[in-house]
Amino acid sequence: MLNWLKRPKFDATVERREMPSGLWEKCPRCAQIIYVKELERNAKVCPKCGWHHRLSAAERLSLVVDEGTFEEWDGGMTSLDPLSFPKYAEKAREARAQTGSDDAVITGEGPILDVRAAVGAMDFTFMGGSMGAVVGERITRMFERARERGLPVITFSASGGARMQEGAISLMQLAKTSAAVGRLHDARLPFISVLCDPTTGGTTASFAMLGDVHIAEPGALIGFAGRRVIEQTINQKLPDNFQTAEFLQKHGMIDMIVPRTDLKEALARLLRLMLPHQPAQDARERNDDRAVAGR
Amino acid sequence: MLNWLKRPKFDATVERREMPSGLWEKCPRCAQIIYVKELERNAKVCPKCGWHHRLSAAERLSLVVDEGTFEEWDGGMTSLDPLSFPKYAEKAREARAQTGSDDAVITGEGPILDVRAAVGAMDFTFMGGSMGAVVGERITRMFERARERGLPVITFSASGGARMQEGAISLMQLAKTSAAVGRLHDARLPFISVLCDPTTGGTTASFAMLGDVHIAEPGALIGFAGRRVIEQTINQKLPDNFQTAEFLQKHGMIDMIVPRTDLKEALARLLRLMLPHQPAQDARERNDDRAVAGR
Amino acid sequence: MIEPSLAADAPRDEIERRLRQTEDELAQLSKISGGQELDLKDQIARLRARVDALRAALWRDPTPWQIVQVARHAERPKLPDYLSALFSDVVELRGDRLFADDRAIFCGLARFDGRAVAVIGHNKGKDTRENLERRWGMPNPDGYRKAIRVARLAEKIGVPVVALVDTPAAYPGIEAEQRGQAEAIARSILVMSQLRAPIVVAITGEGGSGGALAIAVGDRLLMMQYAIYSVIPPEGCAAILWRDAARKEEAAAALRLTAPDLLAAGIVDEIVPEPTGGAHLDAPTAIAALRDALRRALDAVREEEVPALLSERYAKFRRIGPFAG
Amino acid sequence: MIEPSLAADAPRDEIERRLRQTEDELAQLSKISGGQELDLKDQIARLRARVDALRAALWRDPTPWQIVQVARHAERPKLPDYLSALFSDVVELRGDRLFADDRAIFCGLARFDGRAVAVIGHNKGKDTRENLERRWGMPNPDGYRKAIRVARLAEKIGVPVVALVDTPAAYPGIEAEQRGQAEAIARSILVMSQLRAPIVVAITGEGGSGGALAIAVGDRLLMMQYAIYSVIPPEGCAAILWRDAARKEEAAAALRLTAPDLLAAGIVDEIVPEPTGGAHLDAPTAIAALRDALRRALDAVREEEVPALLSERYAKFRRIGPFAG
Ligand SMILES: [Zn+2]
Ligand SMILES: [Zn+2]
Repeated sequence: MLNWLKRPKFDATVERREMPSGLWEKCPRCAQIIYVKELERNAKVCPKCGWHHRLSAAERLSLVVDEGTFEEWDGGMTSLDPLSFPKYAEKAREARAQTGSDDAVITGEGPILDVRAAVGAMDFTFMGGSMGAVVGERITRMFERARERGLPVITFSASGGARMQEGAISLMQLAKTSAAVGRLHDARLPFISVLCDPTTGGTTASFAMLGDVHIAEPGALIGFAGRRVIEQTINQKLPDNFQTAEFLQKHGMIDMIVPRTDLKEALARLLRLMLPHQPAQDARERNDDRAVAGR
Repeated sequence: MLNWLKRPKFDATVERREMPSGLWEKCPRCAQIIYVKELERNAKVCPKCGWHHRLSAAERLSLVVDEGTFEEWDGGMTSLDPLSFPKYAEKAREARAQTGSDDAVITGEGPILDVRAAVGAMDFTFMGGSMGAVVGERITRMFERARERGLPVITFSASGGARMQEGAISLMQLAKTSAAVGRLHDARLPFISVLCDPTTGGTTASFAMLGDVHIAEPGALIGFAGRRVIEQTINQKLPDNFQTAEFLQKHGMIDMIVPRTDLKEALARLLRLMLPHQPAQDARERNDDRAVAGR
Repeated sequence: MIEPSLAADAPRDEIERRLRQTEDELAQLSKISGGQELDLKDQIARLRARVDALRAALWRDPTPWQIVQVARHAERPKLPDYLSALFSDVVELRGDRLFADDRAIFCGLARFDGRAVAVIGHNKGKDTRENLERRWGMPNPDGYRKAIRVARLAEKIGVPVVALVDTPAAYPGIEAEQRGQAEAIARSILVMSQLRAPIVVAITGEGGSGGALAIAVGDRLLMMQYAIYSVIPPEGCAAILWRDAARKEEAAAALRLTAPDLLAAGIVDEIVPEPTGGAHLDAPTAIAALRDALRRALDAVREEEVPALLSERYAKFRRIGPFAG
Repeated sequence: MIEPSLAADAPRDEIERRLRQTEDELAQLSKISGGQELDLKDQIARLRARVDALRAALWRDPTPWQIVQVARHAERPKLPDYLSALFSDVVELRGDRLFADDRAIFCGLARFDGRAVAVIGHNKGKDTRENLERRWGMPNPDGYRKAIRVARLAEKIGVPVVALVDTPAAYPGIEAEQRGQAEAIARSILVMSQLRAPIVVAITGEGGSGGALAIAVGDRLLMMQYAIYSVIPPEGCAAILWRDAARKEEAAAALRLTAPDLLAAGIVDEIVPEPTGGAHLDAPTAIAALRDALRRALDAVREEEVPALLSERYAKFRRIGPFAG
C-alpha cells in the first residue's frame, strides 16, 4: 500500500504559485533534468538526489495541513513604506504580483492529521522571506491568537532575516515576535519551529530559534551571519557543511532533521505527545479516519 | 595608614588549629623559608610569591566574620559509620583529634562588616574536606535556616568531594545540599560561593557551583574529575593551568578572583549590593564604625 | 549433580558457556518436538532442569563484585532495549541549545502505557563505534544540559519524566572540565529537585556517581536487582584506599553499592527483580519487571499535586544521612 | 567668519584639527590668566567664540553619515567611561556559567545614585589589545548568555537592569555560529521581554542590529543624540542594495538610523542631548546628560509594579510596525 504521505498533493484551497513554465526542470544540486510533475508529486524533493527544493508558503501549508481545512488569519495585510526607502514600494508591489501573496508569511489555523494547530509558513520567494512589519505582525498575532484559543503553534521559517527596507522597524519585529513566543510558553502551549532552507539573520535570531522542538529539513541552510560576512571578518574559508541543518544539529540547536515526506506525520506525532490530553492515535486508526472522512 | 584588612588577625572566638611547630615554614610553591608569624599576619598568603596557603575552617571564618561575633550553628554533630567502612571510624576519630573540629565544615551566623550572613567554611585538613552526612546536613541546615531568617549565605569550599567512606549516602548529600540551595534561590536570598584551594569532585558538582556569584582565590584548584583520572582516560598530558581558578574564569565559571586580603571587603560590598534594602556604606564610614565599636 | 563435569568452583565464564550450550540444545529440541510431534518430553525436562541448575550455580550468593560485573555486563539490556520494549511513539529530542548534542544521554518524548512521558537516559553503545560516539555512556556537560532542557519541556507540557540511569561516571575529559562538568551536574540536580513534574528514576545498570545522580533526583527511585549505585567505582576506591586497584572486590563490598544495601539506606524505593543470574540472561523477563514497576510508580506520582510532590521529593533526600549528636 | 582660512566645505578632520588647536590655545591662555592675574579677557573671549564657531561648522546640519561617524568615533565615551562616572561600588560579574567569559559584554552590579542596579553593556576597547580581546565590542553567544544570567540575578535580588548599548554587530565568526549566535540573541530577547525587573536601556554609540537588540529590550529606551540604531550597517545595506559598499552615505540616510528618526518611529522614548559635534568633544557634559536621563527613567520604572511593567513592556514592542489593511 502506498503511504499517501509520500505522495502529497498540493492543496487547492490555498492559493498556489505557478511552477516555472515547462515540463522539465534542472535540479540546482545534482543538475539532473527532472519531470516537473514528478518533482511536484514528490513534495518537491528531487527524486535523483533528495535535495529539498524550496516551497512557497502555500505549497508548504498544503503539505502539512489536512486537505481543505486551512483557515487563513489576518489576510490582506500589506506593507507600508514607512521609511520611503529607495525602490521598496515598487519591489513589494512586484513581489505581491509575482507570488500572489500579501507578504512573506501566511498564518492561520489548520488541523494536522486532526490535531488543531496554528500554523505559519514563510515564503522565501517574497523578497527573500524578509521580516518587516507585516510578517512580524502576522506572526505575533498568530502566537497571541493561539494562546487565546489554546492551540499549539508550528512555524515554517524560510527567510533571509529582517527586512532592511523597513530599517529599525523590522529589527523590532524580532522583539515583538520573541515576546509573543514567550507568552505562548507561559501558557504552556507547544511551539514547534521547522527551519527550512534558508533561515538566516533576524528570523533565526528570534521566533525560529525559540521552539520547544526544532525540526530542520535535510541540507537546509540555517545560521545567523552571512557566509561572506564571516569569511571577510575572519579571513578564512568556511567548512563545506557550515550552517547546514546537519551542522546545527551537531552543535545542539536542532532536535530532528526530518525529510519533507515524513514531516506531516512527525508533526502530528509530536503535537499529540506535547498535548498530553490529546488521545494517541496509531497509524491504522489515522488511515481509517481519513478513509471515512474522505479528506 | 595601614588597611587593617591587609593585616587580618585570626579570631580567638573560633577554635583554632595550631600551626606546624617551629617559627619558620617552607612555602610549598616558591620554596622560600617564611617566618610563620609573618605568614599568619598576611592571612597565610606567602609574602614572597603570593601563594594562598590553605586555611582551616576556623582561620577562614576569623578572616571574614567580624571579630568576636561568630555564632556557630549545629555544633557537636559527628559522623557515624553507616557502612562499617574499613578504618573509617578510626580515621574520623583521628581527624577530630587533630583538627579539634567535629567534621569538615563549620557553619553559623556572623556579620561581615556589619552585614548579617550565614557562613559555612569547609576544612580540607579534616579528611580532605570530604562531604559525608555531617557536612551535608550542616550545609543543608545552614541554607534552610538562612532562608527562614532571611539571611544571605556565603560558603567557603575546600574539599576533595564526597566522602567515599559513607558510600552512596555521601553521594546523596550532593542532592540534599543542592536542593536546599534551590529553596534559598526561590526565597530570593543571595548565595555567594567562594571556591578555595582545592574544591573538586562532588562538592564542586553541588552547592559550590550554584552560587549567584562565584569567587575564587588566586591559583585555587577547582574541578570535577581528578587530574590523574583524566590523564588516564584521554591518554594525554593536561595543560599547566588546567583546573585553576584562572582557567575556570576563562571558561565562564568564576565571577571574580579575589586575593584573600581583599576578600572581606569584596564580600561585604557584594552582599550590600545583593540585599538592596541594606544601605550602602563607603569605606570611610566602615572604618569609623570599626573605630567606634573597637572591634 | 546435573553437570558432573563442572567443578563446584568453576569460573563464571565457563558456567556461562555451558549454560548457553544447554539452552541452545533445549531450544532445538523444543522446536523438533513442536514440529514433528515426537515425544521428547523427558529429554526436554532434563535439559530444562540443567539450565536452571547452571543458572543457580552461576548465581549462588553473588558477591558485590559479581553484581558489579553483571551491572556492567556487555549484554545487559541497555537504553535502546528499554526504549523499544517499554515505549511507543518515541521521538528523540537532540541538543542542549547551547553547544552540542551529547550522544551519551538520550532525551525524547514517548508514550508509556499510551500516555506521554519524557524519557531521559544514559545511552551506552552496543559496539565500538557507538561506544566511541557515546563515550561508553559517560556524559559531557552538554548531556546534562540537554536533560535539563527536556525536563523543563516535560514540566511545561505537563508530562512525567522517566529517567533511566546507566553510566560508569561523568566523562573525565579536558573538554568536560572546560565546559563545566561540575556546574552542569550541580545545575541538573538542582533543576530536577525543583521540577514541577513527576520524575520516576530507574537505575538499570551502573549508577556511577555524579554522572548518574545528575538525572537520578526524582520522586521514586527504582533499582534493578543487580544494578549498582556508587559514589566511586570500586577500582577507584581501592586505588585511593589501598593504593591498589586490584583490591576492587573488597572495595565493592565496602561501598555497599547493591540494590538491597541502597534500599536499606533509604535511598532506593523499590528493587525490580531480575532473572537468576542477571537481566542479560533473560532480557524480556527483566524488561517486563521494569515495566510493572514503572507503571506502579508512574500511576502513584501522577496522582499527586505538584506542591505535595515537591515537598515529598525534598523530604526524601533531606532525610538521607545518619549522624551522631 | 572667525577662521577666514577655513573653506566652507573644509573636510571634517581639518576642522577638528583646528578646533583642538584653538582649544589648546584657549586652555593655555586661561591658565596664564588665572595664575598671573593678567587681563587676557578679550583674547580668551575671542578664542572661545572661535571654538564655538568651529564646533558649529563641524556640525552644521549633520548628515546621517556624519552621525554614523560620530557614533563610531574612536574617542567617543565608552562603557568604562560611563561606568566610572555614573556608577559606584562597581563589581564585575564574569562568565556565562556554560562556556566562557565574553569580554565584549560587561556585566556587573553597581550603584547608581547610591542604589543597587545590574549593569549590562557592550564593551568596546580603547586600544588594539583591548579591541582584539573584546572583538571591537561584537559579542559571541557567551556574551548574551552572561547577560541573561546577570539579568536573572537582578530579577532575583530585585534590582533594575541598566543596559548600555554600543556594538557594531553580533560577531560574525565560525565559533559564534557553532555556539548558536542566533539562539543566544533570540533567547536574550525573550528573557529580557519577560524579566520581572525594570530595565532601562541607553544606546550610547552604535546600536548594531541583533547584537544590540539582544540587550536592548526594556521598559525605557534612551538614545544619545548622535548614537545610531540600525538593522544593518550602512555599508552592508549599500552592498546588498547597490552592490557597492561605497554608497554608504545614501544607505545611512535611507535606513533612518538617527535618534530623531527612531523617536519618530516610536522605538526610542527619549533623546539624550550631546554637546555640539558629539560626545567625544566634551565627554563630561555628555555623560552628565545621560546621568539625568537615566535617573528620571529609573525613578519612573522603579515606581511601577512588575505586572504593569511587563504589560507595558510587551505593549511597547507590540505596537511597533505600521502596515496597511
Ligand atoms: Zn537533484
Ligand atoms: Zn611562596
